[in-house]
Amino acid sequence: MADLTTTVAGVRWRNPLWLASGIWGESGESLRGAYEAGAGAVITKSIGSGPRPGYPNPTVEPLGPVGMLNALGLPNPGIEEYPREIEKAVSAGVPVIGSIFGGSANEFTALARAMSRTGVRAIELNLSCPHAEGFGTEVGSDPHLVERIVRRVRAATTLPVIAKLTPNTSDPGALARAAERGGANAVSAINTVRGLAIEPELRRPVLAHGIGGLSGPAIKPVGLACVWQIYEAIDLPIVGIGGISTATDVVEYLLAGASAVEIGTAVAQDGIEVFGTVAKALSDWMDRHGVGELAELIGAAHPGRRAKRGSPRRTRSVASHRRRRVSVVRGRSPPAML
Amino acid sequence: MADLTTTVAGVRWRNPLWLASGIWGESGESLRGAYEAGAGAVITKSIGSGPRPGYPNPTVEPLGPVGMLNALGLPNPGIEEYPREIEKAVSAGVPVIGSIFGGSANEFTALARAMSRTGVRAIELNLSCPHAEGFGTEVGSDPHLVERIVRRVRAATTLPVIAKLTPNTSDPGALARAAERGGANAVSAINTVRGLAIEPELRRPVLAHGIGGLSGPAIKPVGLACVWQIYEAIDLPIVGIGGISTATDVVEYLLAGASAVEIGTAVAQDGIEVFGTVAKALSDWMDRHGVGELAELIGAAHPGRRAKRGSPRRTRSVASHRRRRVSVVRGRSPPAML
Amino acid sequence: MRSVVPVDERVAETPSTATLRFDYPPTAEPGQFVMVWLPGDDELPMSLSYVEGPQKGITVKAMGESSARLVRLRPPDRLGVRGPYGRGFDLSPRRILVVGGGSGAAVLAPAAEAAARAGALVDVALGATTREELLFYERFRAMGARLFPATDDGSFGYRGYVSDVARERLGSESYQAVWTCGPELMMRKVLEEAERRSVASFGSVERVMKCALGMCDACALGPFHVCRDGPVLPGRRLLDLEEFGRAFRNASGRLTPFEVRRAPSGRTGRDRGPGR
Amino acid sequence: MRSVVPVDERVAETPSTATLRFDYPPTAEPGQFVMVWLPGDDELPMSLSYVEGPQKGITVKAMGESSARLVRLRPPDRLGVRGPYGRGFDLSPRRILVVGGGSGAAVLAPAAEAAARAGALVDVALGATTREELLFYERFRAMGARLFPATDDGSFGYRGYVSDVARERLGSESYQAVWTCGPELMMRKVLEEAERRSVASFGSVERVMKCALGMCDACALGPFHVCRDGPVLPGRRLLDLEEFGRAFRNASGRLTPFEVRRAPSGRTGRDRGPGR
Ligand SMILES: Cc1cc2nc3c(=O)[nH]c(=O)nc-3n(C[C@H](O)[C@H](O)[C@H](O)COP(=O)(O)OP(=O)(O)OC[C@H]3O[C@@H](n4cnc5c(N)ncnc54)[C@H](O)[C@@H]3O)c2cc1C
Ligand SMILES: Cc1cc2nc3c(=O)[nH]c(=O)nc-3n(C[C@H](O)[C@H](O)[C@H](O)COP(=O)(O)OP(=O)(O)OC[C@H]3O[C@@H](n4cnc5c(N)ncnc54)[C@H](O)[C@@H]3O)c2cc1C
Ligand SMILES: Cc1cc2nc3c(=O)[nH]c(=O)nc-3n(C[C@H](O)[C@H](O)[C@H](O)COP(=O)(O)O)c2cc1C
Ligand SMILES: Cc1cc2nc3c(=O)[nH]c(=O)nc-3n(C[C@H](O)[C@H](O)[C@H](O)COP(=O)(O)O)c2cc1C
Ligand code: FES
Ligand code: FES
Repeated sequence: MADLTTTVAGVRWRNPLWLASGIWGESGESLRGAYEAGAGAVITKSIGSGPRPGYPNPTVEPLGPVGMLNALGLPNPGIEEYPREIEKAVSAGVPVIGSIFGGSANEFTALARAMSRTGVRAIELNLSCPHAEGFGTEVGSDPHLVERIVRRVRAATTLPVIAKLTPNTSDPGALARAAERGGANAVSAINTVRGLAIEPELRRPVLAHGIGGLSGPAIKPVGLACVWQIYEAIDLPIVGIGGISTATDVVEYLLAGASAVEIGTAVAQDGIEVFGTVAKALSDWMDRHGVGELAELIGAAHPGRRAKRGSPRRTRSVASHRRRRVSVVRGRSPPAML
Repeated sequence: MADLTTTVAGVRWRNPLWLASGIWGESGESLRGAYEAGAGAVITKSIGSGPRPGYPNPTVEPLGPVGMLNALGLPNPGIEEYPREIEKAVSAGVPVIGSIFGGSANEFTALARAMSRTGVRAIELNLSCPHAEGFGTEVGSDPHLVERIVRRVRAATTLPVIAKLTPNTSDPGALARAAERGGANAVSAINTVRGLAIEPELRRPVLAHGIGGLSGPAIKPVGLACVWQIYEAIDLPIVGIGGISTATDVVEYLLAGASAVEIGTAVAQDGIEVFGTVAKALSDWMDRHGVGELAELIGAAHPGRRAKRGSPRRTRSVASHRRRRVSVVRGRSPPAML
Repeated sequence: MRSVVPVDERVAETPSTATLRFDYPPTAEPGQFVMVWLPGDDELPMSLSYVEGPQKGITVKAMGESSARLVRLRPPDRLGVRGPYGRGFDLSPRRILVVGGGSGAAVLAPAAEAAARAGALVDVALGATTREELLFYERFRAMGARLFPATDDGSFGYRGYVSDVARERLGSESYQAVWTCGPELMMRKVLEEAERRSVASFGSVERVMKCALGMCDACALGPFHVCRDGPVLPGRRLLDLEEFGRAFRNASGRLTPFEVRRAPSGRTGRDRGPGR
Repeated sequence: MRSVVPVDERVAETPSTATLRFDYPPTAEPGQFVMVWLPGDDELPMSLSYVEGPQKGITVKAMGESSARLVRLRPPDRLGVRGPYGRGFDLSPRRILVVGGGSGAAVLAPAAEAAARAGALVDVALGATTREELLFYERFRAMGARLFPATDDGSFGYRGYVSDVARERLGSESYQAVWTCGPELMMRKVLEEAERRSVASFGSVERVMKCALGMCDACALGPFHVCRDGPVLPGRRLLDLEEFGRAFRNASGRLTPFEVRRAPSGRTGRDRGPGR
């Protein structure tokens, strides 16, 4: 039987399949239910300073095999109320990761402090909120802000800090380096991809908020590319997210460089049983392929890593990696353009 | 019968359904074939300074209902050779748009000059090439470079210039404003979304180049969101691209703010007949909905535009639009976060 | 994945309630619901009050702003519809007591109709504030059900709570199943009585809904997600839940007690919180 | 949408050619091709030389670096496979002349087999440089075809061009169809002769392939995309194309003349350009 445990941010987790933030994340019973269904860890809904009802409906638009769009608007009961829900899960022994969001480094810091007192094992920073000081873009698309927020939070808590990065950027590696500089213990990627649906008959966006976030199968390639680029850019463990619903999806993320993954939208399609099913299928896959532990897979699709298979984490510089990848994968000199 | 003509960049086109760059774009016969199949205009493969074989195979990975990934590596015969192919289409009366790519403003300018002598009706700038002076990101993700390239090209040709923007950015509106400042006559969006596929059995990326570009149904919401944001940001006509394969897809893009669209990946699924089929279906849709001309649809999902339906293009400021959108769509004060 | 359909027909059922019929071909079962988008306004979960054939129907009671706007729609106004979602009633019992309060009859009627057509004997305890608010009285009659009406003001049938009528029925005859939908306090009483007498009982419950896909957790009720595991849930399970009949999660996810309003007349008001 | 499969079996067919069998269940027709990924190296279009049942086969001739590596694979080496793509042969004619040169027999054999099984009389003009390079000689025999071999060096059968054998056949008997695959100059001669005699003719052609999905234009040949409209195309249409037999688009899309090499012995070399 393959060993599914994984170490991320200094913590050992029973398996690498985590419940993504925003899914089954409002009630303590649900968090517990997801863990009982087989998740390796459960991440709370992103919690802010006060209660927020979120946007009016429609907040979700199913897009069939492509996935779905949502703009829930970060509904949450607020950091004062929510610890009651966490308590229900934590008291049952569930490893909970607390997700927080804010509009400034100060807000994140205060939230992290409060969250640290709830019994969670780690804190995930949801950096995908509009930048209060900027113009429409997300807090998390500005490397300076990312670094600042992570550094402040890092100083405010003794818990491991996971920075959750956005795919809506030209350079995921730069954001990851910012998080690493700020002192993050791990990064997770990706949050949803900016998207829109319009109802032609009604001549208006479907979601009440207009622009929303795309998740599900459509974004699996996007998440994989981000994880790949982040793995080439930093040395922290990576939690891969986006469009995961099967064991081979998980293996792809592991090979791209993830040490664990989060599953969100697949819960809509396959129910919470997806955790148990995928855990079993992953273990079977590993047995069938003679893989004893996850470390053999993590990052193994990177040419540098392929060359020294078995080592838990490469230490060579990014640049030497890049060179090596090109020559190993392509076997000829690299063309200059995409 | 609905009028399908549309005016983009000062040119009137017989319909808004254009062949996207990189599809049926290497041979003059193919360009002509696409026009005969019903396209309103045909865009050439992106042409560079010299011949390029592109990346080795695999260059394409089909992803089923989600779409596909490609990293062809901009194969093209080069600007000296390629005019022969354009000539075959232009001499048959086909409205050709010449796509060019380069690594610097100088290269773009030289290419634009040469392209201007081939009989094309407009030039599309493919700004999605790695930034020679930067670190891994695309030329087109830097607003300053976009502005500089567009301005130089604008000065080098009398033809209309269409700046093709990338979705791999935190702020599509900022890129569009840069293109507008540079003097573009229109913008088109989107190019492919950064993506990756990994083969779990072989523990390596499928595409020889590793990272590729996602296209097809998966990116329709992404393209719509970019067009929406660009429409809110600038006053130039917009050519919408991404995941279009049906008449209602086209209507959604028109409503989001596009004056024309480009169709790429759908050609793989539905054949080149997609142009004729969609043109007919679009015309039927308009008849059924009492829409006489495209101007009635363009941007009509924007609340500001909805309020003054019938006017060809709004003139109010972006800020007033934003305010208005919020109040009209949501009917209450705007929550602060996504 | 969402259809926009014109309202084909509107039937005023009671002063506060109207049925809207529209073409929506996906097959559905009695007890399932759809998400109904009133463009430019909210999207609300609505049980299908007509489930058979391509023309479906919903029966809406004006409660808040959005449901009031919905009730006022007229052909050919348009609706967005997605679904059906959730799980409906087990239609196999042959002797059924249906207990409906207020707009609860909307979801019970098509289920009772299907059961009756399959040969079940159906008794219906139907409650409302006043005579003209009794929903689907004629419809239940037309399917051959025996009716036991109750009104708060005594304008028709028993004067008082429909749960009292239900208790009386359960004492007088032996039923294989009790189905109920209405204010949660009413449902709790009915389900308790049924369970006490070992009659299988099912309640159709409401919670705030956003995704209707079993992911956002808005509709969490104990270990259940009403949008996916419900809306019809076994009384046995519901009665185990401390929240049931007492509290719901509001739009921010905060557990919020139902307020029970008492009208000046002294009649029981409705729960604040998810509809009915 | 891509399968990675182990090679189940390798059969050395000639000194330069081997057949690789692998499990790949999608149904295919004779004449269709798959894209074969040699991991870490190229992905090449390969006709299916065995199309029936779940175990498919390709028969590869070592031409350049990638095909040479492919020929050297052994069970359980793995391949990536996607497809099948393109259009195959019309199997309805009852009297067929098959003209194969070099690895061209790979695509002709399964088509001839299917036609013969359906009752067609099949004659096969099979050419190669030398006796031991004659591909699928025994396989054609086993399906009941009459064989008319030709070798450049005269080591077996007619000494000279297989196109000459085809001309002789077309003069001696009346065929309903001619199928050919091989070097394009050879095919051009065969198709011209067939058309001159008003025999329906079809050639399986090769062009550079990248997407195999009819979009990237790499395989453009006049108005056709070989990956989608072909690889089997009517001789009548092929002969109209100035490029056919003369030029192909290289990987950059540039129209490039085929080079015709002459070996010291004087025998016709193969086209440079897409395979065979
Ligand atoms: C499965 C299900 C089936 C239903 N079937 C019917 C039916 O057949 N007929 C009928 O008349 N009603 C039905 N309802 C109730 C209906 O969805 C609305 O709750 C009701 O119409 C009141 O909505 P409102 O916005 O007008 O009222 P308001 O007074 O504005 O809302 C009443 C309260 O309910 C909450 N609420 C209600 N609906 C939602 C929602 N979708 N999202 C967020 N919060 C909400 C609000 O938080 C508020 O506290 C059903 C509800 C559910 C969950
Ligand atoms: C539809 C089709 C079916 C085929 N079926 C068979 C078959 O059954 N058996 C067989 O042995 N061969 C077949 N081929 C030929 C095969 O795909 C290769 O062209 C051949 O094996 C030589 O490849 P190479 O890289 O080893 O040779 P090289 O000498 O490196 O290439 C020869 C030339 O062909 C071009 N070329 C060939 N293939 C490609 C490609 N995929 N992409 C880009 N350029 C290419 C190159 O530009 C070069 O000029 C088929 C080709 C096509 C198009
Ligand atoms: C309905 C929904 C709600 C979400 N809410 C949050 C959230 O509160 N905080 C957060 O960081 N991410 C949130 N996300 C993003 C997910 O955690 C995840 O990053 C994304 O959906 C991609 O994964 P998937 O394709 O498996 O769904 C939400 C996603 C969905 C679909
Ligand atoms: C095979 C392929 C090749 C492409 N080549 C180019 C190119 O040369 N230049 C360019 O600007 N865009 C190129 N694109 C991007 C398309 O023009 C288009 O922007 C993108 O595919 C999204 O549209 P779609 O979803 O309709 O395919 C290419 C896309 C594909 C799939
Ligand atoms: S409404 Fe989202 S989980 Fe039920
Ligand atoms: S190989 Fe791409 S069009 Fe044929």
